[in-house]
Amino acid sequence: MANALKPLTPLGHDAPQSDTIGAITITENPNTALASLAARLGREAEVASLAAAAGIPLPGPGQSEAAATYGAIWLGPQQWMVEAAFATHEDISAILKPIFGEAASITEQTDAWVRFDVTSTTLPALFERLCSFDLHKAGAGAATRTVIDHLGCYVIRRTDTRVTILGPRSSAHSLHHALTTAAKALS
Amino acid sequence: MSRISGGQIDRSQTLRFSFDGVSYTGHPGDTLASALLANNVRLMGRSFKYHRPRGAISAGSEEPNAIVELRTGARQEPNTRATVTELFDGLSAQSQNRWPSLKFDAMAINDRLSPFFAAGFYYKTFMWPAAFWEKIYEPIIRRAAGLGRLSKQDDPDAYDKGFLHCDLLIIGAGPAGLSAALTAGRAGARVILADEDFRMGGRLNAETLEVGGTSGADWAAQSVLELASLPNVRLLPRTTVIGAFDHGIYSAVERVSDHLAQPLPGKPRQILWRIYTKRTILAAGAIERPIAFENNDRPGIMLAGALRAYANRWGVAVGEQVAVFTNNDDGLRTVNDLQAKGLNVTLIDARKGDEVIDSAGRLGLKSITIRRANGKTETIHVSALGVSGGWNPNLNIASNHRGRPVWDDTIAAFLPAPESIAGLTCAGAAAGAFSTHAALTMGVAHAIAALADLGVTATADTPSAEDAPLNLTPLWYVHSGKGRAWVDPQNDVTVKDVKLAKQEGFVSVEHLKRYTTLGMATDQGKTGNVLGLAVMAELTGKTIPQTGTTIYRPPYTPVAMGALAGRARGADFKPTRQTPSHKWAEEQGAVFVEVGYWLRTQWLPRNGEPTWRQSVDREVLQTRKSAGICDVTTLGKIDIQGTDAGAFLDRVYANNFASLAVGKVRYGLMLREDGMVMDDGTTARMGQNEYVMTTTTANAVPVFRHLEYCRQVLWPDLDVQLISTTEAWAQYSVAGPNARKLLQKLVDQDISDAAFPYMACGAVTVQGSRARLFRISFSGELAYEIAVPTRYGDAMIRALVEAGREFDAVVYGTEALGVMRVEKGHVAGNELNGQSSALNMGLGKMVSRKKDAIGMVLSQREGMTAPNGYRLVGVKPVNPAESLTAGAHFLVKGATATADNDGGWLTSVVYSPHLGHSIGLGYLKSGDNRRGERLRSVNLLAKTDIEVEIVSPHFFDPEGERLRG
Amino acid sequence: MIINHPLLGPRDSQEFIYLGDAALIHRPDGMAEGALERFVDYTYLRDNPAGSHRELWYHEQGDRSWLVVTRDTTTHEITAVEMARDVARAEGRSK
Amino acid sequence: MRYSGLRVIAEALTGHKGWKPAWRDPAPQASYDYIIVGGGGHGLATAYYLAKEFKQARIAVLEKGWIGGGNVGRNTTIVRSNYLLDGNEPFYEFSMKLWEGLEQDFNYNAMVSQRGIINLFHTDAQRDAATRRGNAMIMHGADAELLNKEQVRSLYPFLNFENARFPIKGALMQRRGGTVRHDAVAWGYARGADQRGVDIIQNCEVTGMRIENGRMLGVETSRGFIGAKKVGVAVAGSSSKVMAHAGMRLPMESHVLQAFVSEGLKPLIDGVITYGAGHFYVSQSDKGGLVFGGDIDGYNSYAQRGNMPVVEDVAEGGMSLMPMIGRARLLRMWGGIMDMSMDGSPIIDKTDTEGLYFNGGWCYGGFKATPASGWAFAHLLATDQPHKTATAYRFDRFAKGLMIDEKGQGAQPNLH
Repeated sequence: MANALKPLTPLGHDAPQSDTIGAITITENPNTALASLAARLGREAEVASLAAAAGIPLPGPGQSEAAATYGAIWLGPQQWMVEAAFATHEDISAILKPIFGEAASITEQTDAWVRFDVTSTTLPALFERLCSFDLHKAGAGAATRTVIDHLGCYVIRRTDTRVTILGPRSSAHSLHHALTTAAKALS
Repeated sequence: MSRISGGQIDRSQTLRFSFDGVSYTGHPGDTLASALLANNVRLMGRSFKYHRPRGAISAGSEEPNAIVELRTGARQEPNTRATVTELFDGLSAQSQNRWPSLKFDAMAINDRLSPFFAAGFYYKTFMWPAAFWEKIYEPIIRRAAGLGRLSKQDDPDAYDKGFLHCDLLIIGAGPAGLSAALTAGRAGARVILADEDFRMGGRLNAETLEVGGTSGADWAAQSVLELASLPNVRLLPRTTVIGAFDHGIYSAVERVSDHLAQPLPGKPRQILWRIYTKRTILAAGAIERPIAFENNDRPGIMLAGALRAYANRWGVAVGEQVAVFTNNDDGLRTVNDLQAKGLNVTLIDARKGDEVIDSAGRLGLKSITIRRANGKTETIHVSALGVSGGWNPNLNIASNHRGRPVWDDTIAAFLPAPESIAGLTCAGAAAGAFSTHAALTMGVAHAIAALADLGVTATADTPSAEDAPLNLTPLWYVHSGKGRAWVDPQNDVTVKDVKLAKQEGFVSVEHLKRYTTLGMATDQGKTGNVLGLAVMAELTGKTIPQTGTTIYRPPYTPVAMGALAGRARGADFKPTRQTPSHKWAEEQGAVFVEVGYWLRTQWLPRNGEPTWRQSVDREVLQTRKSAGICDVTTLGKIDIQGTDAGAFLDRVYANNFASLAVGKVRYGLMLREDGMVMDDGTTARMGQNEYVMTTTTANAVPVFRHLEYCRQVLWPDLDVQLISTTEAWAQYSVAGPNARKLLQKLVDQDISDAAFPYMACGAVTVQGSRARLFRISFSGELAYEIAVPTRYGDAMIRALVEAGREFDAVVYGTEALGVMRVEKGHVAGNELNGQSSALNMGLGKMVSRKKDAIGMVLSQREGMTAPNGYRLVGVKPVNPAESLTAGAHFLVKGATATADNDGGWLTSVVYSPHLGHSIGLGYLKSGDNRRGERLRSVNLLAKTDIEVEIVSPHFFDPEGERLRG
Repeated sequence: MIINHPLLGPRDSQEFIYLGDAALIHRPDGMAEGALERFVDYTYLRDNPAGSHRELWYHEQGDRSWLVVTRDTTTHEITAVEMARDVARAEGRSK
Repeated sequence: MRYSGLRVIAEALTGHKGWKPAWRDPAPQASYDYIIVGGGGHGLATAYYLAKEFKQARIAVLEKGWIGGGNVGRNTTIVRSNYLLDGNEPFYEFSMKLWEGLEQDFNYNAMVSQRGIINLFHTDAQRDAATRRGNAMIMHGADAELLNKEQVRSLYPFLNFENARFPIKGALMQRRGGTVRHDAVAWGYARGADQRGVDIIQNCEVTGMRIENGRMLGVETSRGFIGAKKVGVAVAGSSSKVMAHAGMRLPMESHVLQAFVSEGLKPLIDGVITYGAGHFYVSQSDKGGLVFGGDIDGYNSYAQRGNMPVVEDVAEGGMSLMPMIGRARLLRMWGGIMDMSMDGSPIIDKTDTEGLYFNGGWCYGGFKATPASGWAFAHLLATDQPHKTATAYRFDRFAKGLMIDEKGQGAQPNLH
């Protein structure tokens, strides 16, 4: 539906911010819609098959997975964060609810998070200065929640050279400061 | 010039530096100590108590004497060891704890008066008159005490933290550490090799010994090159592992920039690494110990191994005429190496009965007196004396978990207790294996064993090296005249002090330490502890292990506070949370206030409002008169779904929730299991199995944690799912008589009282975009809370302000919010203090006893239901011109201000522009029976005492007609 | 400390919040006879052993699971980590 | 032997030959009237006051290791009486008054130094709470002042007033607060008790309690059975272990609290400073070390050692409050085991076993409480009546809903 209200990115701009520091690029990415998906008690199998039918991957603990339309990140036991393009899925929970009916609890999460995509050929060296998530070991698909400068964040290894960080939206500036400071210390 | 040939310094480059204002030169590879010695400077400091002249006794981090103030200005670093300070061009250092100068220190008078300053003397005097302690004695003591000076300026450098993971951590890059690293590295394991020195190799750099047919130093250099070429090996020079913590976590400090004049732009001064490892090999070598004899503390008297190290590694001769006093064969190495360098060396071998019994030289060693086995004494002129009483395995880290070291008679030293730290083994000199051959083979063997545990196979390849025994015959201190023989040089603890401690019953090693301050100096007794223990053992006729052991706590060497704090300082101490209206509010010149990590608008001054009160009064009056808008996004929002969500709420809230209809909101009171109020807020039923709970801003996280606990631990089979949506929605309160008119301009659906009555909730659209609407009120006005996805929050506040223009609506901040809630008698933070029950808050009736909700049972305890307990009351000054103070206490008229008469206190106070005077909420004993009573509100801190009247907490619209309007 | 999460493997304990003795699983029935006495005991008294201790930890900065960790309070050695929900069920908790 | 300046001079001139042991090293007798279990500050103070103030005899103190080796020897040496609640403040003020006369009383210089303590506040709510507390303190006969930002600045100009994440708004000051040389407190009480005939028996661990039909007969120890009419247990940190010998479960958990000292520095900080926006408090010892601490590690522990997260948390607080300490170095850290009680307040009470008395649950408050705790426990042991300042420290306060919860955290020990 046409939207009268003009959105702002988490860093408070009309357009996403991108910083390149040495070999590291940190880009704000507001183009993903997010919703949490949690299986209702006793309906886990049903949720699995409905998800499969709808092309929604349900990765295991510590993992993320991308499919054609949807991607997903494991949040906790029987709970996932479903990703889709914001342009087509702004009202993502309204789209997902009919798929799962009463078999799952679905909650919009899109604007609860700031998403930074970090690209670099030296990601492990950067993350050594940020958190205890060991990117030397964690290959593409690995995803976890951990702490970066006192902030609880999801770190998702998309590829060898690209990581997505989901952090609390209200602290977008603090998180951005932490990321750029670490990048500068390495450059 | 006492530079001699050889050494691992780059003579092609010259570095300029200064000490106490005098300029000198040195070379890359020098430490401050080696460069000073190369310039014939032996006097580097003064001792703590007696201000005795002191020079370096070691060539490592165990140094107790040669500590200086390094750098100047804001970067000044007190108590810095010259022996491990890597020389850089422009280095500037000052001696410390002396006045007026190092050579002429007035405080050296203490040395003359030393008999009066025996161990523990201060416990026995300075008691009369009592008042003199703070006024006279202590200020003098404090001024005299302390070592170096802090600049009192903010540290200008940045510090980083980091996290490393490995299979095998090796601490120390001497022969054992290097051979272990080569073995594990070649086998493909993830290895971290850390060494505190800027040049890896350990003692090999200080010796003339051969490894695999080449010089030890060259073998070390080649090994480091090979390790650097292995992608699975991480070399950390200039890195001190400071302690072993639980489950294979080690903490290490990397000195990234301390060898530079100042850090490069963007770079930290140091990095605190948290290392997660599966196995650890401690190969930290051994620390030589002295033999105590009279005046054994003069500049020029050193540990024999250090004297050798300065000659071999740094090409420095501390003197032409040198003596060596040893009780073991390692001391003989010093004799041989120095003679090979062309120095004239006298050997005093204690094993032959020869002893050094005294020394002379006011500011530096001039001569020593020797007593030969045959009893003859002679005095010889020397400017350097090397002393070796044996070597103590450097087991520091291995005892961090309080595992007691075990005594070994063959080396007369403590060995690390086996299994003292899970996953850690000790190799080489740290394990008491002193020959190079033993160190190399042990390093290899421990690496193979550690990797075998991890299922990795490694192969042994050990180079050849010397395997000479130590041949030590213990000698701890020389029995001779009346003079003082130093055990702990920095703290000036002498053999006499140990004797006195024994005489007064401070025999336990912990008592000895605390009474004499033995081992409490900046070197933490690395050189002196075992010696002190040995002296006590001899005095008590016990063995050393019977007398006690010494274990070490982290950190291994002192650590800069900045490194432990990392980036978290100043404005970056904690993250900042911004509300969706932050950008707009900034443009309006809003005043912000910290609420937890949040920054909230406190008030919005308009031009011509010189005081905050005027702004807040306007915001309140205008809201009550027309309409006001407030960002309430910071309240916690928790999405609760599932077929048992209603039953779940009925257990976590004290009041009834089962009956809440879809599309309705209800106020909920949450108790802790101990019956006190934990939190409050509203919960809206958005659908059959879908609720949205709001919490106070402060308790959003604890409440969420509590709900997860309830659903996972207490009632695991309830079908309930939770997720926080606090940040997903930008939520604004719109309050006041015109609130509906204002909102209706933006909301596409009918929000008339009929269509959207008080306490209704539901999904709506704002000019087409998704939103949630709740008809709830904190202000007591007709009010709504409207929520839109956060990215639209900025646009929404602008839209609301625009829509409100025709009503002259205001945006109000937390101050006005507070005024209006006190006017309505709503409890908030100051009342929700964790010490108050529902009954205290006047909400006792909300606690249903018909269901088993958390906190219900214990809230019924006699002490919490006593009629004379605290009750929430409203308070107003009898004289409207007088203002109340939060925190003031209640007294009845005529009562003295004593605890027995204390009636309670004012929790919250505001100025009510609506009533035109100050009002407050308070907790008053038996408060609900005391309406209309006149009491005094007394603030003894500000010496105010005003008459107040106790009234209903509901100052404004008690019947609540306005919010239903 | 390192807590070996049953689903996520070894995690730094800094990601967790500690609550206390896992006996807290056994919340008494508030409607039963003698509930007050049982609640006083449940809420306030602890074995507080020097040795093996079963305790509740919450993975707040992780997957938000409550865990039952068996840890020696004298050495900090951890010998077992279980999902609290499974333990609670196994010990008779349900709705 | 009496200590004095003259004595020190005389001994100095005669080679310190005359100094006698500070306390005897007696073998345990078959039985005593009073056995105090625990040779820490509280146990030694109890024995001292039992003998001196309550004129009791046949007293022994049993210590499993060396006296003063528990929390009295591993704390941050702060003394203060700036408590809020009626159950606590009279007791801690009584303790403060005893500190003020202690050294002359037991003839030992424990360096009681009242250089003042400030508790900083950073929000209006904290200021309101400080006002409430300050008034309560004065009403209980203690001293308190509310300082504004500029008054704080004039005392400690090096605090972070600019560019602070949580700006300093003011402080609650107690000028009579300060520090005491902690080891000397144990030694002074031990010496004073010993001089009054108390047997201080070290390396004597209590391994059991002999109780017959509800009556205490004595204690089994590593040095054999020792009979006693009354047994007082003051073993903070090990309370649950020892009271388990009497079949008791206690309302407390044992937690590790780390403390820290920096290298010696020339004078920087005169009094005690407590940060209101982070876990950090600091003072400077007469020897020159910055003595500081923060929060407990937060998990049950008897290990007397902690982990890095708390160390880093404390350092972050310190650097945020006083950025000048970045180049000061942490020299040593240690851990003490606290009895963390269910409401953050202690217990000094009889038990259901006749002749068995308990003193514990001090949380962080143990050191500053030492004199009053000893006095009040001695009072209870000698008279079977609680001392008037300690009437609230009862076991049954939890059953009755009369908790003394200064922090309002409820029944979770690691939050107090």
